[in-house]
Amino acid sequence: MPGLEDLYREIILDHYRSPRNRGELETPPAVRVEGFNPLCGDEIVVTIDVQDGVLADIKIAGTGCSISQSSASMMSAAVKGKSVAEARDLIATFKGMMSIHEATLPSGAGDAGTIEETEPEAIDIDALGELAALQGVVKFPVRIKCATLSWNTLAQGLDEAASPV
Amino acid sequence: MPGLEDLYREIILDHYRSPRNRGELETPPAVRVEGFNPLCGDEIVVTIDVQDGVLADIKIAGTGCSISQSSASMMSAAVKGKSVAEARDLIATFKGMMSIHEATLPSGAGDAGTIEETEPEAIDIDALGELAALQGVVKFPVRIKCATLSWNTLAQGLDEAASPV
Amino acid sequence: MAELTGTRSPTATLDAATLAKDFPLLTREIHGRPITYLDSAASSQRPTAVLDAMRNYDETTHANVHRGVYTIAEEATRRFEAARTNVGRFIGAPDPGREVVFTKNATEALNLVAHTWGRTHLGRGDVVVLTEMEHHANIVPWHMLAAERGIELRWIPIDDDGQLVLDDLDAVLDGAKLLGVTCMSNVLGTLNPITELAAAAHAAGAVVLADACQSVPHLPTDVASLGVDFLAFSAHKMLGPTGIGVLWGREELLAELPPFLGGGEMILDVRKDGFTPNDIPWRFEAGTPPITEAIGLGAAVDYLRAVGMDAVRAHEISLTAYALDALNERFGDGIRIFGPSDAEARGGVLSFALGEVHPHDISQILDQYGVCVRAGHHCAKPLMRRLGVNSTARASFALYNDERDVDTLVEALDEAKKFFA
Amino acid sequence: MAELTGTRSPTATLDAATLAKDFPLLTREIHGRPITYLDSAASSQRPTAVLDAMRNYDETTHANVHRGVYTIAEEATRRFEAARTNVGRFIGAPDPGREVVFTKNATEALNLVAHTWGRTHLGRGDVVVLTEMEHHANIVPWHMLAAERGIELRWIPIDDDGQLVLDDLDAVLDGAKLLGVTCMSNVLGTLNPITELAAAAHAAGAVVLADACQSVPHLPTDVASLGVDFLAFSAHKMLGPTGIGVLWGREELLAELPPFLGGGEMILDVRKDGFTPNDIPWRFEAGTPPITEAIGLGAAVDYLRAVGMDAVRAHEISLTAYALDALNERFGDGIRIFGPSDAEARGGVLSFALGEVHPHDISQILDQYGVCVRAGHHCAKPLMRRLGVNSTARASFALYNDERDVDTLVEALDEAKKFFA
Ligand SMILES: Cc1ncc(COP(=O)(O)O)c(C=O)c1O
Ligand SMILES: Cc1ncc(COP(=O)(O)O)c(C=O)c1O
Repeated sequence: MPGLEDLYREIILDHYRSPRNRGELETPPAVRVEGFNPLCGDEIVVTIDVQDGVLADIKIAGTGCSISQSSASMMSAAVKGKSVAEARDLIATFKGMMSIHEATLPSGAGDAGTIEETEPEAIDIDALGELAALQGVVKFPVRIKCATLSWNTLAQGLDEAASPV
Repeated sequence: MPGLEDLYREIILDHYRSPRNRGELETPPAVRVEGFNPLCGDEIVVTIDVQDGVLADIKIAGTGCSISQSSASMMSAAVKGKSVAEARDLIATFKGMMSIHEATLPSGAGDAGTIEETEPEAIDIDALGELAALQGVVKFPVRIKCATLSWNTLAQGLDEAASPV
Repeated sequence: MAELTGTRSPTATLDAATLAKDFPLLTREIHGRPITYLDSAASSQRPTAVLDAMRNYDETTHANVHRGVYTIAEEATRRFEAARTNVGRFIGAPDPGREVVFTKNATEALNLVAHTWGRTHLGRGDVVVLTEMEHHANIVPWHMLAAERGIELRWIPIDDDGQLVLDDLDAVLDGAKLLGVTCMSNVLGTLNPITELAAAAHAAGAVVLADACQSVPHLPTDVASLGVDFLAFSAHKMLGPTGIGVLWGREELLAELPPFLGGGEMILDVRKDGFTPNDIPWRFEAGTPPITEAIGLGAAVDYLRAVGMDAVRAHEISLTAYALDALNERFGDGIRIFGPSDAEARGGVLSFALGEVHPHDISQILDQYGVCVRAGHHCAKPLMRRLGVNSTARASFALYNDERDVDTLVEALDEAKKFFA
Repeated sequence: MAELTGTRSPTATLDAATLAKDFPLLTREIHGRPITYLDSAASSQRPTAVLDAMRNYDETTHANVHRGVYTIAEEATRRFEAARTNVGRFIGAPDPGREVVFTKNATEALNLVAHTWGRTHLGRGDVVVLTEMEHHANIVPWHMLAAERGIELRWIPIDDDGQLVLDDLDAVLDGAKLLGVTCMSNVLGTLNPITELAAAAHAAGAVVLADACQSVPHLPTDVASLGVDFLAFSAHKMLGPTGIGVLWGREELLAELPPFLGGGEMILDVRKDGFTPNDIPWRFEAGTPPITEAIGLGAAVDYLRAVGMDAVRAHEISLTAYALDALNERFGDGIRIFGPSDAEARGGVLSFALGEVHPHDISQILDQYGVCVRAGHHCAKPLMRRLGVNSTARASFALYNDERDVDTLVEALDEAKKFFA
């Protein structure tokens, strides 16, 4: 789609059309967390199975747009089998890539359209692998929440899995 | 004052400088009513002595601007000794003269400054005597409330005097 | 619903392409294409006449209202109060100078009723009836009151054509103290039978609060013949500015209500130990009101009146019919259009699901073609749940849209569909 | 109070006559004379830069905010949120994006605190401390809460110089839950020692709500160094548009407050049986916000920042000193000027009594000379009672006024005095 190459990279569309790790794990033993995007009403369900500090399994359910679905799918593929610590690092790195616009609202300056663009901080894009394809989303601020939805939900799930039952 | 001849007629200034029937009657037997103008905080006190359907005496106290003070003074002179029915007629006539702008807000038409001026209805200006001098106030809508303050207060006093104690 | 001035004929017409020239934003290009603005249900664009009226006020007349003796303060007050009367007449208010309350938006108008009327008339167990198609603005204030004082909410359901189910109306209204109902759904386009509902509510002893956000901009409105007690709407959806909404209320009802917010303008007297509230409508307008915005709303009303609300309505029916046909023809079973299938039974708001393509993605792709449609829950989450979706894409029309806009929409949707196939 | 950007030097200057050219209304004639606008404390005029910013937004970018994926909706959202951040920085907000709530005016901002903080923290017998010089906007909301839940109001008195009497401050604050205080009196011009008051209030366990309507437009403001918890002001007094005000609140305090009005934008979820409120600041912004107005306020802040708030303050001190001298010299005992006699201790607001001439008559006569001054109680009736008057005449300055305006005022007052002698 001309003009939208940055947003709809081929790999994103691939994950959207063929989502990985789709479904729900049985709870318990798995932990189940729901996340939702108030903007569009989309809901995502992340179930994770944490064993001995390792994210042994993860599944994704719920509905969403291409960005939220593919981000969730890529995330699941990236964290599955990783240690919880590694997963948390990845979440931080991914949110770092996205937060440039999420957190930093257009700054100071005028109202008259002259809105400063903040340059992305140095983040370890290499660590993200194919997730780096989602980088283009930052140019579409409204969609950032779509991309981060599953990640925020996973973070919450890891917290819950860590806390004594 | 150039431009304000209509507002500050000589007779108005005269009543302002030498207000008639100034003071308060003893209550009872007199009825005492207070009126106030929320715009400027001015307060007027009207005391009236009604006997056998006649407004035997009236006095005015309180503070106010030249328009409210002179209107009250002229009113007191005009109604003193009149029957209650005559006083009520005069109130109606006076308020008729004033209400053109007080009641009829600038009508319909545009917001863009093209505000219709409603022509005064036929009222019996002659019946008003020197009170007709206050006619110019209608050109200064904000001041209309100043001019009518004492009249509304008197009307309320007549109502109270009429109701069984 | 009878209208007051302007073109009266039900066959009145307007030329959208000519009117569109009055709206500066519509000359803008998006991604190199002319803009196709189809989101007027969220907020409309403003004609130059409205922008000029506000600018003229700001440049020649501005002063705070209601307090000044000097020339521009008096002029400002007159223009502000003239706007009030003008707006009141536009909706057929019997006493426009007293019954029109300026608020910051329709949401504040609805909250005003919940706070003032609600707090004086509703106690534990009292029933407020809403419809399943209400906007959050006519739901959340009642939820807040329910949490505070234990009132009960009842819901009039909708059928699969997006119409209110009125079979059990008397039972639903039984014992109700208030009916809150939207004149026109901002999602389904459904035009509700307000006159009938108001009569039934009154028979049950309930007062009627109508949310007219979507109807006042698009249909002739006459509060007297609607028979409602309160009516709320927003200027920014009717060619006017942001920052101002309207609550109309029947004089007898307004006159007995306590104040809402406290401050200047709404008082007659303030002492250390209490205060005396002002007369209506100022009792409900604490602080400096949206003055420039009232001037703008007045100008918007003038513009709409000059075009003629019958002509607006006729135009939007025909455009909606055209759009329904075009979408159904092009996408067949591939599109689900929510709300009444008959264009006459609805306003120019088309929410739809296009196969599996997510509304966000639809809107994003359409934007590449300069087409602005909204994607989301449209502040009607209970309705979304009823429809079984999280969100919809929504195209909505105003008097400046024409059939070419619909054609552009259809082509762009086709591209979106292909892209995500 | 340290300021952020712009001219910092305390000896910074501005050229009022040059700045005045930026304000279209100031070219107007009244009764054949150039206007002398001395009512900025009621509402200021707006420079072309502000009007242009709003017009530019309306003509190129308008769409409803926070809900749209398409280009202009996103641009509108960015410009709107950029204005929020901009305003927050202007007052030194530590977290401008989260701590600045847009309201319809300062009055709504003050009511918002009474409704949300007040209703969750105040019960029967709890004490709210106000000052005798508060504007009705910071009195009536507390009266309303007193009537609703039996709180007690205590008053910090003023002395004959128009200063707060702070001798018994600790006793007055003892047991208080909230101190509501104006940064600068809109009648007396008195600048209150906010930092000191806030420290004392905090020591007593009270939170501090500052009414900054008259200070933010005229002095550098830094919420951190003031030490207050909430701060309210209005755009229309600071070269911005009507229809928008600001509540700034400390992040921790705002974050724990319940919502105010209910509707779109302030929710995360709405169900038939309840709702989940949104994060701050949007939790407090129900419905479509004043978007164009926020853009205008942002531009006003840019304008003030470019001139430099230190320069504004320095200019207004010198103009006030000049006016005090000129009035005292001309009228001697014939004039009673309320408030502090030292120009450094006050803002550019001069309320006075001119012999026996009633303020209405003063204002009316002055208008013939093109001079706009306000006459009335200035929404401060408890203060009027303390001063022993029903009303005052009030001249107030902004950055576009200069000594010639004062000269014109003095001459016109002389005429008024003669006329009513
Ligand atoms: C000190 C003070 N507080 C509050 C207000 C109320 O401001 P607004 O009318 O814009 O809400 C004003 C202005 O009228 C004021 O001067
Ligand atoms: C039906 C309906 N009601 C209420 C509202 C709320 O209007 P506003 O956001 O202007 O307060 C809207 C628009 O968003 C609406 O469409």
